[in-house]
Amino acid sequence: MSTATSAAGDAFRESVRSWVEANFPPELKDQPASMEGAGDGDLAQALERWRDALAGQGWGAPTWPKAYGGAGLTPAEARVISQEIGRAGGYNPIPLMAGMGVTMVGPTLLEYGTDEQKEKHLPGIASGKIRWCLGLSEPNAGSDLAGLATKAEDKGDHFALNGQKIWTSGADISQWCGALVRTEPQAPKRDGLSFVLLPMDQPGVETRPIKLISGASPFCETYFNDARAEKSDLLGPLNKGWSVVKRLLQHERASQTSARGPGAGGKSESLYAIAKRYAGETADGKLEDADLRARLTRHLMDAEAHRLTAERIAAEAKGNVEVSAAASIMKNSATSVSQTRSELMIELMGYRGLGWEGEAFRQEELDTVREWLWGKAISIYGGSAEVQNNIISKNILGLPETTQKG
Amino acid sequence: MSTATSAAGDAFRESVRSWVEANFPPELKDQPASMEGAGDGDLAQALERWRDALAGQGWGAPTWPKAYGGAGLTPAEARVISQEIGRAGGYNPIPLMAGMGVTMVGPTLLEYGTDEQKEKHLPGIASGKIRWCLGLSEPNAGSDLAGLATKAEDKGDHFALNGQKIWTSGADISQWCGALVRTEPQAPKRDGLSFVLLPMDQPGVETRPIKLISGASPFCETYFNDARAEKSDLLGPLNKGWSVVKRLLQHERASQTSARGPGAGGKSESLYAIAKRYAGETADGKLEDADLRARLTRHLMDAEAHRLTAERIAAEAKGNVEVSAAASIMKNSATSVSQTRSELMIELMGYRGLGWEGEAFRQEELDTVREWLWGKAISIYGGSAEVQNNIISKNILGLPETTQKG
Amino acid sequence: MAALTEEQTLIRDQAEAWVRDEFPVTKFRAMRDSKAAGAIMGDAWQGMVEMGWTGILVPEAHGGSDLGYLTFGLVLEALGKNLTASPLLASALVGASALRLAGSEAQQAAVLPGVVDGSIILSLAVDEGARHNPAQTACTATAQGDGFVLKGEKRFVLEGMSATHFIVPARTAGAPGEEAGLTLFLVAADAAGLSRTGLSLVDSRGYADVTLDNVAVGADAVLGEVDGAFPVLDAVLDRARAGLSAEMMGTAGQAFTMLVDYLKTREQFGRVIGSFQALGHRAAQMFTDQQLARSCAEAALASIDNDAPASTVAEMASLAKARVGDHLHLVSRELIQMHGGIGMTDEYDAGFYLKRARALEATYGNQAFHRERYASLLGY
Amino acid sequence: MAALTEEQTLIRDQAEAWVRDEFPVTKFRAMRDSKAAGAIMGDAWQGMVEMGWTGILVPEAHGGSDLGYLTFGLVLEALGKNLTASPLLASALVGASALRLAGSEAQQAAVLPGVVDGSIILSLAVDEGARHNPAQTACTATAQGDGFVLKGEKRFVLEGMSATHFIVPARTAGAPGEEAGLTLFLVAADAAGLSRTGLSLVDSRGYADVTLDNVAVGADAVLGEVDGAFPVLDAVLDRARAGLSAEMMGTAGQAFTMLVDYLKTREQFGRVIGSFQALGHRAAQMFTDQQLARSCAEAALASIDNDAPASTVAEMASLAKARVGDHLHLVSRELIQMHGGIGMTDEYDAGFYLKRARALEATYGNQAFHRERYASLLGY
Repeated sequence: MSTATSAAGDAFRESVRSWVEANFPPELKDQPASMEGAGDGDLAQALERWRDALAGQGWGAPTWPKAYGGAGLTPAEARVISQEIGRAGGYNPIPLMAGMGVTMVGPTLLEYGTDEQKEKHLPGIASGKIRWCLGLSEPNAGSDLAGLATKAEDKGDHFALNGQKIWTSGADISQWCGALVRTEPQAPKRDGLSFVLLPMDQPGVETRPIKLISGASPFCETYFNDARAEKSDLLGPLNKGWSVVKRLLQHERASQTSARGPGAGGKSESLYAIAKRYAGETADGKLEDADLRARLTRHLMDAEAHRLTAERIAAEAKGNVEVSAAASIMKNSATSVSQTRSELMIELMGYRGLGWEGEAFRQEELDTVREWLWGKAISIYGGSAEVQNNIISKNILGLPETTQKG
Repeated sequence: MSTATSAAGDAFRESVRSWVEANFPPELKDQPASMEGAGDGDLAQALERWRDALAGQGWGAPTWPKAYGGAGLTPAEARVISQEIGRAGGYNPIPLMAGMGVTMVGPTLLEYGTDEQKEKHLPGIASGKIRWCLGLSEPNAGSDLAGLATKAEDKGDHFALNGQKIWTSGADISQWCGALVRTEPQAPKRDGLSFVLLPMDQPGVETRPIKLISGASPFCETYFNDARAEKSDLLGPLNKGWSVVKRLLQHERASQTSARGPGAGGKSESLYAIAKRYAGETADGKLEDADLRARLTRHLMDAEAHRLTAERIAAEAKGNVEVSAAASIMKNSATSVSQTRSELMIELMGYRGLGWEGEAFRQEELDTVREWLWGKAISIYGGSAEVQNNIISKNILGLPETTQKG
Repeated sequence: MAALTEEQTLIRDQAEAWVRDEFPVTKFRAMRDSKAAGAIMGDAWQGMVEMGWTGILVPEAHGGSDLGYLTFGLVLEALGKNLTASPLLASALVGASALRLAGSEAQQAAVLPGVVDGSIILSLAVDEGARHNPAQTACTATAQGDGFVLKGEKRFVLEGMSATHFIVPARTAGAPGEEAGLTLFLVAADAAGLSRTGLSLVDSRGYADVTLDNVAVGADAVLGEVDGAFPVLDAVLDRARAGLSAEMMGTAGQAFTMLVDYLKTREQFGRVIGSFQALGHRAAQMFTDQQLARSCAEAALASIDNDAPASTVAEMASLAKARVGDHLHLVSRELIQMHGGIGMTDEYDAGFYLKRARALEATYGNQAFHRERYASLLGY
Repeated sequence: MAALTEEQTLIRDQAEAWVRDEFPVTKFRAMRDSKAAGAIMGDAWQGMVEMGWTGILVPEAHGGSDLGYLTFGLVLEALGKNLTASPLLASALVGASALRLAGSEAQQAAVLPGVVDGSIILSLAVDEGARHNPAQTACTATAQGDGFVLKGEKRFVLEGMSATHFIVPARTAGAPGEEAGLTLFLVAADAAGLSRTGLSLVDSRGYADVTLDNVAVGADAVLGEVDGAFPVLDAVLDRARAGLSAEMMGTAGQAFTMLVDYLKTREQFGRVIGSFQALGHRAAQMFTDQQLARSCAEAALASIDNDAPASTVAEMASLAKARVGDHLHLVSRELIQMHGGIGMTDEYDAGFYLKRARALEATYGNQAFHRERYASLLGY
């Protein structure tokens, strides 16, 4: 259980720390991370400088090979970089700026891409200059990607894409898209799919933002009308897109198990303090609402159990960022912790937890409401809770195939 | 909502009351009901007198036709009889003495039986003199009765039965048995089954009591070795036993929805008093264990909701003992209330709720433990909770057929 | 549904047809998008008056039909289905109940006919904090001359922008936290010193914060006993809770219908998703829960109609509000989950039900409040 | 399982092999059927001593291996799988912990070697009522000459019939309910005035009621501080709770293995029942819960090995006991339900797990006790 830090590790940490001290723009200290980066002029410039400095070190995607814009470091070393940046009150903006690039497209390219594809696409991701979106779901294929209908017709040197994608996060601000498309209409459902990469800035691509129950959202509907994807941008073999995407989604699950957002982690440690503020406390310091208190305790225990499990899985994997079978468990556990926390927040705030807009409510109260509503998506996207349970029962427990083919 | 009692109804109640006053043996007052009747000599004699007196009125099965030992009364009148007997501190022993006769075999005979069959079998049931058991489940066919293997071979005037039944409640003390057997081995699973009646006292029938996790039980394994069932005792058409048994099981569910046993009803009203005795109370009279108290409240609300639902269903049916679609809902609700109550009892009693035997424990503590263990069967027998959920989703909600055929 | 009289069946069928034909959820959506002040759906209110619903709890002497709470519940359940927004519950149930239980004959004669014809809209301004807790009332009423001067803040008042009169519990004695010392006042919305601010909540209804800045009222503004209003306030609230439970059954019922319809039509993995057993079992459990919740709501309404003792009505009302609240919560969450992505979009109606569910839950005490109250009423 | 050292892996594998090969559940069944006094499984105890498990928490100076609580937990988890009955936890974990935390060097030297070689069997006699509540201790110890006289009743003492010595918290000051005023005593089972009665509980283990009828002990029987034992008693109990959580993980793990195996082999409706999605999802949820529960149990053991502050150990121990308790409860109930009728029969092993689960839950504080304690420790 003790983490004996090697002398070499200490030296690395020190070198990172002094680099961060020298390069982190002080005006970015404790600025909130947002998907669009800082909106304001000065901050935006500082953020760009910071991005370029990090990219210069290959620290946008530190575990990637140096040849592709990474730094060839170990996952443990990458964590040291994150920790030291966090220590300085900052964050690494590149994974956010690259959209789905660093977390999903990049790792999949490293595995399935040709050398040319890696050279063409990875440096742009690692530098945070090219933002990627993903075209996977369609209106009639949500949890069931094998039912996709978007077609890609072979036009010699390129494919012509026609169809509609949905839930393409950040499509309206992305430069590139990875899309799962049907290249062989006759083949059984999942056998005729291919994974192609295409630029978003072309006449055949249109995007329309989706308004959610929580308000505006990063999601879009994306329409392909003879959109062009080069043959050289086919990732993995023709008609084997299913395997590529399965891997892609494992990377997604792995990146989702940390229960960020309104869920567990630092914030939940003081949930009972918030509860006391809204619901009051008894003379002996207990939360006034005994029924709420009992449920709050169960939630805090679940949140702590989730946190300990994430630690344990990391320790067992001895630092390798292995996409493990644990991903489905952790996805569902993170979802449950996060959604329960939001529900408890709404409940304990009473009417103040039901404000939609207006000055009668504090900003954090309005944020809590939007987070609660948005949080309902966590058990739907990235493989719904039901899909994860199918995976656990079939792949982990080895229960026989259900009638479902997913 | 008001129950306007008619003048005729009042007169009927009065006549029942005076009959009960005249005929109920005072020594039976407030004696506990048990499946075997009173074990003691004097009480047993009184019980027999009481049984015969009731049977003489046709009140063993008051809604059955007079010709078959009933009294031709309405369900509402039958309830008046129960109420008046209860008022005198007694109970009607005939339904217990007849085993599965009054509640299940009888109603099914009335619907499917020939006149001869009704004449032959119903009076014995209505008088409480013939106890019936049922041979349905088999070791390899629990929830799935269509998978039965016990064969009945056509021997001209009779069938020869071979196979093993399980969960034949009271088989070792019953005189007759209704059994679901395979008469057409080639037919698809549920098409080749027939329902036959046979006497238990014959060389081809052997029974072996089953010990349960709660100790001794009324259940048996029953072995047929060329057991004889007369052709004239085939109930319903040949190879149509499935329909007969479906109806039989609906009658079973209907009789199980009252959440008797360790479950809801009178006893649960003082659950919190028991809890206070074991777990203590605070200065302001609240149950000391706040977490338990919160769960106790949910349980008491569920129990009350169940009770109100039973009342509502009865009111909506305007007194008809219709075997309704509500049976599956009420079965699962009753089960849940009953099992939760037992779990709470065990929890609140602490170690005193874990005694198996011995003088260190009060009898009601030991009873509570056995009831808790026995109660685990409630969600299994008479159509498991899962089977009821299948019925609700398919038959009531109209969801499409699952892959399952049950 | 309980065994209904012919009249009740008629009223229910009429209400259901009206809601289905005249007030589909698109009307609620239009009102939300227009951000209508007061959040009354235009012609809905006049229609309700015409159908006599505003008079269901008003004595015949004052122009009502006096048909009782179960009947009112049938209407509310129908309205809950398509989220029809109106002050019907606030005025014709809660307000009318307060007048009947606490008002003098003269006060009833002055107010109730207006409630029936819709010209008077009553609203009980009870909560002062974000969480329901009537005993915590801090708003004061100080005797002055023949009358009183009211000072305080009432928060999240239902239909607070459309109300013409507020029923205001205020403290004439005692301290916040005590049940004794409360008095009910009838205060006109246009009284000097009274101001209100509309609030925008997730369910797009017409809530308001109401400020009473030395509002002077006459002695005739007192409803019932001075200092002793808590029991009658609690009785009014129990009627409100029972009525709200009926509305919640309607909202939950429609959500469940949408859910089951979706399970029957949506295809994934080459099959209609309702054929997946895990979903089917969850639907079956929701249906079972619905039946249990319905019984509680109906029993609460019936206990009032049957003149059950106040403690019984209180038990039943808390049971109903808690049990129906849990049910609505379950169904509205599952509505989104089983719809998947589409359920998350604003274009689809599912989100309306989720949002309304939470607002309904918070109103007049949430589930935790009523479980605690139920335990206290039973004495443990 | 946590990242283990080579030595820990070896001990775990040895323990698992031993349990699997030498102590299948049939041995537990045989012990139950024989109603063996003290409920120790015959040759099991000697085997445990030989394998050195009794010394895992004993310093090397006193003949132990001092390998720590996580290592002990690995052994307990293996033993939990097949319900192997022995005084290992009571003596070599709880008893040894008490000696190490509270005993003087001389007391440790006198007792611990006997714990290691199995000749001394310790048991903490803490509970006096049916529910765990150490602060409620009423048993008194009155000073007399150099020593004390103990008077009181200890109930449901683990391994109470096989123990050679009891560790007895008794009140030297204060009143029941107060944490101050407790002192720990080491009392030989054959001391004059001590009597014990075996109890038959559902899990067929060796519990006893112990009566102390003016038992005189010398000053050297005091473990630790007079009047100030509560913190050390709590620390001992937290070690007991963490260890018990590991045993519970073993019991739950085996129950879950049986359940999954059954789902893979039992056929109904022409299909293996594990292919029914509703059952598959419930199994998936149990597996997820198992992973969360395991982390809590391991974190509690590790926090002790890592010398975390007492308050952290307390938090982790309560988290583990509550969370693992809920998990075991879920799995043992589902084990019966998914087996259907066969699971109800005494011939089948499922019932053993259900019964043992409830006894384990009740020991050293049930889930409700530890949720309450967790909330108090966090300060709300």
